[in-house]
Amino acid sequence: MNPYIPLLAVVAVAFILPVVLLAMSSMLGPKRDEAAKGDPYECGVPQLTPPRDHFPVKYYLVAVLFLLFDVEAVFLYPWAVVYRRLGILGLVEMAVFLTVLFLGLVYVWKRGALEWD
Amino acid sequence: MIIGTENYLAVSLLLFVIGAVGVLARRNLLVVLMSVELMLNGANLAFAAFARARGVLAGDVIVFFVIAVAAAEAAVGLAIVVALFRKRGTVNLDRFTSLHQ
Amino acid sequence: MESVLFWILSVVAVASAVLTVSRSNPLASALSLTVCLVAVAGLFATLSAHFLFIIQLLVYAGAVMVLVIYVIMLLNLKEREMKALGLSGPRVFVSSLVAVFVVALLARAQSGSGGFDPVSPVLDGSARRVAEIIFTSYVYPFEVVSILLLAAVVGVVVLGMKKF
Amino acid sequence: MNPPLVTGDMLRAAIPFILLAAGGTVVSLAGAWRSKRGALFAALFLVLAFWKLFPLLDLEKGIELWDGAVVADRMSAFLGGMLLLSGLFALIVSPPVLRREGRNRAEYYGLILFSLSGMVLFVSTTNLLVLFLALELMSIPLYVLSGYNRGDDRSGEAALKYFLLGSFSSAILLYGAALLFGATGTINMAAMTGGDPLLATAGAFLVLTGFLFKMAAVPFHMWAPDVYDGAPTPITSFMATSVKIATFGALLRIFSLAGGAANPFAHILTGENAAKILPWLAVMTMTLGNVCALTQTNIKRMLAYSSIAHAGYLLLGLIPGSGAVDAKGILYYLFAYLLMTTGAFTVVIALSTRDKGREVTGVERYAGIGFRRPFLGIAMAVFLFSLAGIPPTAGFFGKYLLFSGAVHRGLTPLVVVAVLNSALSVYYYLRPVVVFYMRDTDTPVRVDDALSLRVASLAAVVLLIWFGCLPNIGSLPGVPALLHWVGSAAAALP
Amino acid sequence: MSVETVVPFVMVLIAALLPLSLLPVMIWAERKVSAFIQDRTGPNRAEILGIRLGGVIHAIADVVKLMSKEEMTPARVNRFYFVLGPFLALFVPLVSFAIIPLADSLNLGGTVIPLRAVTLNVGILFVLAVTSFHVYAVVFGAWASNNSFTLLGGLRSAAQMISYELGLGLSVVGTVMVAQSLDLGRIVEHQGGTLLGFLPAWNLFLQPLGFLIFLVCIFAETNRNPFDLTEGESEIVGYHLEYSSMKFAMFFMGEYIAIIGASAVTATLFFGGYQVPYLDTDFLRAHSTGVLRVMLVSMGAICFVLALLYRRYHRRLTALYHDRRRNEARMLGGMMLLMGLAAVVALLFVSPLPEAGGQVVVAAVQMTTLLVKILVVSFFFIWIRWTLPRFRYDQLMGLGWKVLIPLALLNIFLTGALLVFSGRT
Repeated sequence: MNPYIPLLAVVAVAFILPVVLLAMSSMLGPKRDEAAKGDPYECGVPQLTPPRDHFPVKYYLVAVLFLLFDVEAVFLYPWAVVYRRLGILGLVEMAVFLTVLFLGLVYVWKRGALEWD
Repeated sequence: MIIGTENYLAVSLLLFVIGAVGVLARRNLLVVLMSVELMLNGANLAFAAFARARGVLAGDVIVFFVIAVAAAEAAVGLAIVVALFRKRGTVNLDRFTSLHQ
Repeated sequence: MESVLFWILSVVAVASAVLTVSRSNPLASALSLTVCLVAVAGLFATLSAHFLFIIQLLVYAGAVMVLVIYVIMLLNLKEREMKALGLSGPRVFVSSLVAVFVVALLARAQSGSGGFDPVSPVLDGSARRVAEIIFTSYVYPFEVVSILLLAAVVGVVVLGMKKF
Repeated sequence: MNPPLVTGDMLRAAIPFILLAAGGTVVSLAGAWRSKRGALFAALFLVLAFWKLFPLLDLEKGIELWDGAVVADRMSAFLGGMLLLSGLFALIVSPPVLRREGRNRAEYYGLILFSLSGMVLFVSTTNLLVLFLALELMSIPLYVLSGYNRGDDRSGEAALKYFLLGSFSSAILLYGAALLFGATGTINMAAMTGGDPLLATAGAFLVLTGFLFKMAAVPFHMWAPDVYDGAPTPITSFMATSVKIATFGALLRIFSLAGGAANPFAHILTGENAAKILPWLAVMTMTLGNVCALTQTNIKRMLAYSSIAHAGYLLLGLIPGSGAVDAKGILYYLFAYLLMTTGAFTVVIALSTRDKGREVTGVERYAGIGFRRPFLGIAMAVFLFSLAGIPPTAGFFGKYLLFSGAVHRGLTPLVVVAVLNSALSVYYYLRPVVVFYMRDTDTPVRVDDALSLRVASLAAVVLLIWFGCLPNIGSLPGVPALLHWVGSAAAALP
Repeated sequence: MSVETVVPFVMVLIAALLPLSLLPVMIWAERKVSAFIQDRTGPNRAEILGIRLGGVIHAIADVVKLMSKEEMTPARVNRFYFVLGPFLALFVPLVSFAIIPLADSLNLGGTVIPLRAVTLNVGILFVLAVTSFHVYAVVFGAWASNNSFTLLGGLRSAAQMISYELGLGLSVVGTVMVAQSLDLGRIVEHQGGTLLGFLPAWNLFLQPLGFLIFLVCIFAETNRNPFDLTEGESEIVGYHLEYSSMKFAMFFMGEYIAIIGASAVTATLFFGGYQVPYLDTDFLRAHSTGVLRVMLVSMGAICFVLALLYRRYHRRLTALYHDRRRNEARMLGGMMLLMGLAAVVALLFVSPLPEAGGQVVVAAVQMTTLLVKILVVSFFFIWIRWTLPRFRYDQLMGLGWKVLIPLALLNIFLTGALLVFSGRT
């Protein structure tokens, strides 16, 4: 358990700092409430579109592909650690895995999911 | 107080059951998806605890594979939810009734 | 020291799990699920499964939840709709019935499961030891997972791409 | 720590999976290059897999590799063969539908191959980890395929429902696997003995629940009608047949391991109170499947409820009673079920061309088809007779085998219920035939007489009749030859 | 309070405070270097009692100013997530500093005490996990400020960060394969000796392609120059539009600490961390007294030179100004003189060090080398920012997916093949 106690200590210190900064700024800063300060900033123009309408779904596709390729990347770390002990067969195993992963990337590339018009 | 395997099993069982309740009771698709993730986490915790109790590291290997597979499943699930949302504009399960007869 | 940490982490995990299921705002559910995942990662750490601790943080809390929150942000549900999606009466009753039944069954099963020695970190789940097992005796599932991920990629693109 | 060396029989055992996975990859990539001949490539890979699977059929001793991850014996070869057959039917039947709706992309066939590779793996493993991976590899492409018609909301809803229930059931199966691992300390079901009885039974029960979800047995069947109705029809037929074959195949392998009393699944089969669960499940599945089918006007939903009823009959075979699990009866019945259900759906595809955006699946709309399309009429009649279990067809022979086996094992009350159910089912199976021939309408439904649809239904009809009643003629295998294969496959189990 | 508990406690303090102390230096360096590149003098006005230190006081003035500005929160915003965004933006980079090994572990009488805050045997993955948590800050910040422009900005920046996180993850695999461990300590130990005689065995030379991909990805991860489209003030709206005063500052403090963390990780992975280029730990420990003498001599020399410079600067100042600025040079000059004398006096009294003392001196030397490497890499960050133009968004995403990920896969395969065929398995 011992490696995790210093980790908790660092996390605690890292937690305190932003809280302190936020507390100090809310205490020190003046508070003059005013109508104009309330509405969102759009270069002075009153808000044109309601804030919560739909956005291009293209961003979603990048996020999903990130998840799938991240999972494939995660498989590489344990392999890299024991790679030397596996020798040539380790290379063959990972060659198969990497080709399948690369074919996935080629498919996504050719299908145009990575195009940003 | 020594932490026994039963304690870990109790937590994993609770996570599993809360997840199951979420899947059955909630009408928001995204929350149902998250509840399934909860159930899988309960199972993962049970695997890790039993691996320690039995001294067989295969439990950890299974958890590693399950995390990978659950991520792929969540990706496809969200793809379905987004594809549906784009057409119907809602994620409320009760509004999807065009299949009922 | 371990037992204190275990109790804190389990209480946080279960509490945030309950929050995930009960909150009406999906972003709040997503955030509490992330907290629950980090707590479960901590529980893996108390079990000395160091490799799982970091993989859970990296894949689950780091990638899956980013995608879920990303989709919530993308779909950005209207305020009105969020309120309507709370727990619905009859369904809650049915599911809690089922839950009680499952809990009773499994608790009874596990009550008999004495005889497990206390969880001393006898088994060091470090990356090296887990990796040795994966890449020698579980090579076949390793290759099957690559095919599964490819199928998921193809599936996601078929569902996601409009240019059909 | 020396890495495993890849031996000859290792390749032979894993070759079907490798071929299907490679096929899926190649065909999906062809989709990216906008090729229109996806079905052809996929069929090529299927035939190649068939050819490679054949030598495994007469393998006297099964190969078991990597702690039970892959078990290649006659049983998995026979089940693999049936799965490939249902895949082949899906490939033949899909192009006309896809061309009609302008969605003929090769990824569709790639996903079918991926799903098939998952199923082939699902039926040939006793390792919990590989079982879970195969379950996911089988289900994920099907979730996507059932949502393939993006134009029509019902298909999206079908995908959603199937995904939610599918992931819920695989989470339950995984928790059961965790309990089994905890009770016995190993993840190879063949080597699971002893361990804490309560934990083992709970684990086995949860794993069984996961399977029951997949085969849509009664308490967990709510998703099936909606998903079968919403999904594109070729996918519905592929799901209805191959997922059931894979689920029952895997259950056969797991229950056959339960011979030893210490096996966790033994309690469910032979334990005093636990053994009542399966019979009740079988009875409820049969009756509810048939009763609901009575009131259906939509032919796809009727076939969905009929497939639930057939799952009930198959569950009958799984109950050991006084003897052992009736593998032979189940395998033959699965073969017959595959042919009749695929055939029925093929005819439905021919008749259910889309007008005004909705598929025409109301039975009344098919009035007078018997005269306009005599061949389709006769084919549908044969399929429905076989589904009802009327003598000359394989459906009857399958039921006969299954029920006589159950009687031998002392389950006569269950058999009585099953026979009553079959009698009840004759009514709703024959209603479409009546509509086909007796009624006529001035606005006949547009029929898609694509050649491939006719070839598929002809093949199904011929096989149904052939393996229904014909003896071996010379070198041509007849019913006895099929029974021999089925018997040898069943004997391969431990 | 035995050594086993004191040293880790000190290490945690260093890991927590080092980024904070480097923060004002970074802010000052950013302004000074950009001024130097654009041929202007940069900040030199703010002064405390006449001490200007070439503009470092500006950084402190900034923090005070931002602290005292008014907090404007737009209406109809869910306050919890509005505050959570900047909180995470500062919290996450601070944690990433915990696993950087500061010096070789001391072994005093058999007990080995690692000189770093957290000894995780999955070091690198912790860094990657932390960078993936950084996306949350951006996402919450963008969504909570209830403004469609920031939402779109947040989407864009999150998409960029996660795409490059993939490249980052894959490029690191090469170093893990070479060092056969995920633990940063082992990776730095592995970079000890020399390569082909003249080169220090840094991963920079063993993994050149991996280093290139890593550097590009780390730039994108911290939204730095070629990739800072998301908060390009001039032409496009970033996700932190609605934030004012301290919350806005926290986003930027978070970014600078992320830069320091990133340069620390780059130094550890590719520039041999705390390894002094040609002198590995055992050599240094053997000659610890000599090392101490060299350190004192060099410190003395530097102080005297500075004292001279300040004297000359003081003469120029008296000619120019007649106010407080004059005495700054005299004060600093005097201080430098004192430090030089102290070094010379210490030099006379140095005696052969005991075992523990020697290791502490070596640890100090190694920490300074690490600090120098961090500063060099941070300088590189700043230098790139003020020289390269900004990428367009589609070029940026294209580079991430279509160039970096295939290259990283190729790098993994090459490293694997080389390791096997070079027979060093």
